[in-house]
Amino acid sequence: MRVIVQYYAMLREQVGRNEELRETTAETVGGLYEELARVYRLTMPAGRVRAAINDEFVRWDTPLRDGDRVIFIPPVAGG
Amino acid sequence: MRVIVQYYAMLREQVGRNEELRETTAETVGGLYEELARVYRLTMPAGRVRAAINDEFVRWDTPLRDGDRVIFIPPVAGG
Amino acid sequence: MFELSATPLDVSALRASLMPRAEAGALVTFEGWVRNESEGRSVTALTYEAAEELCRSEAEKIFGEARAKYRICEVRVAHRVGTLQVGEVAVWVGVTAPHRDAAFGACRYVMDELKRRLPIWKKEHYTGEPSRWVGV
Amino acid sequence: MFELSATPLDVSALRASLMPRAEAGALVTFEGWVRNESEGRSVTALTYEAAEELCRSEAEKIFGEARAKYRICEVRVAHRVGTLQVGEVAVWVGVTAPHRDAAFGACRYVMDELKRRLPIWKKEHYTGEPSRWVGV
Repeated sequence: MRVIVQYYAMLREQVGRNEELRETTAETVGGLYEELARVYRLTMPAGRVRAAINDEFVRWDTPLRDGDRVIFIPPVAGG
Repeated sequence: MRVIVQYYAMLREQVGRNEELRETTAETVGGLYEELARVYRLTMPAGRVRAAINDEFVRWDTPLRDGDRVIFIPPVAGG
Repeated sequence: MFELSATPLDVSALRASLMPRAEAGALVTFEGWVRNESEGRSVTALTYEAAEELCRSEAEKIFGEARAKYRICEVRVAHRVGTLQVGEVAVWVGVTAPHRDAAFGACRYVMDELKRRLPIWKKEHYTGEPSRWVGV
Repeated sequence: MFELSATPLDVSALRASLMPRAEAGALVTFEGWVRNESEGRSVTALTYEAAEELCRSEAEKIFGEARAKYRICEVRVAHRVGTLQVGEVAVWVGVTAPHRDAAFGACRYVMDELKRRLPIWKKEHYTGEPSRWVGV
């Protein structure tokens, strides 16, 4: 399955890009984060990251589908 | 004793002027309001009026002194 | 700082007067506008009248209370007097603070106390009905 | 209405956009300014980054919640992205309502929820120390 992953802020800096088209065997959004954390040595624990699929916030156990656009959201600090 | 009395809003309209120099025998600010209410047929009950002497809010039983400047304050509605 | 103004309030200038302090991280402003309706009556205009010196001294007390309750930088209030048309700004309150909690709390406190305590009176003018002093 | 802006916010224009409705009697605005200090560190500048579409959809949800909780007329938010200097306006929230209770309540609610929920990140730049993503 292929998904688009978008990176922001600290994750963008650690991954070294804004976005990638990724071939994955992860079945859930949480599984995808584990995979990315391993590959890119991400320092942010999964428990502090939220996820969105196609611009909707989703739970960590949400199944991935081919073509999904996934955003991982480290702790926010607007305003 | 002579005091200056300043009138605002509804009281100003009922008295027909902004200010007067008044000779009074009233001993307290409350006594002065009673006198004015009688003379000018003021419709506002004393219980709904506050008073200030020389730009300080005072209690109704505050003694009057010669030369005091008294303001009677009907219910306010700023803002 | 408290002021009464017989001419329209310059909201941009009021805001700008609170800008320079670097430790301020939050500005909360309140504006009261003249509405076209009051308790079911159709309002055409308002007249405000104020006991000026007494307003000033009472406003300073309220500012002191706000400073004692909340950690704020600046507080400024401007209130109109005279006759205002629908849509005009009747009162402006601005509070700056290092953090938003204090700015919100103090702006609300100052506005509530001003409304309750300042010797300012409002006469509403209606269509087809005599004018009336509000709260009387 | 929610917007992200890469250029300085025009606060006068934002305020003016909320003006026309005659039933509005109260406007409460919140501005967040870039401070020169953060948790004891001396801040020289900030960089904001946002997940734009997700910000928009989340802001609309927050506006809907504010409308359900408070009787308001309009709500508008503008948030900066990019690099800001000390003293610049980072965020502006404006709420109009018939009465001040609702305007204060909704402005506070919207600001608190934006800060908690919008996917916006802030990097602080310091003198003599590496920059740092806040909250991380």
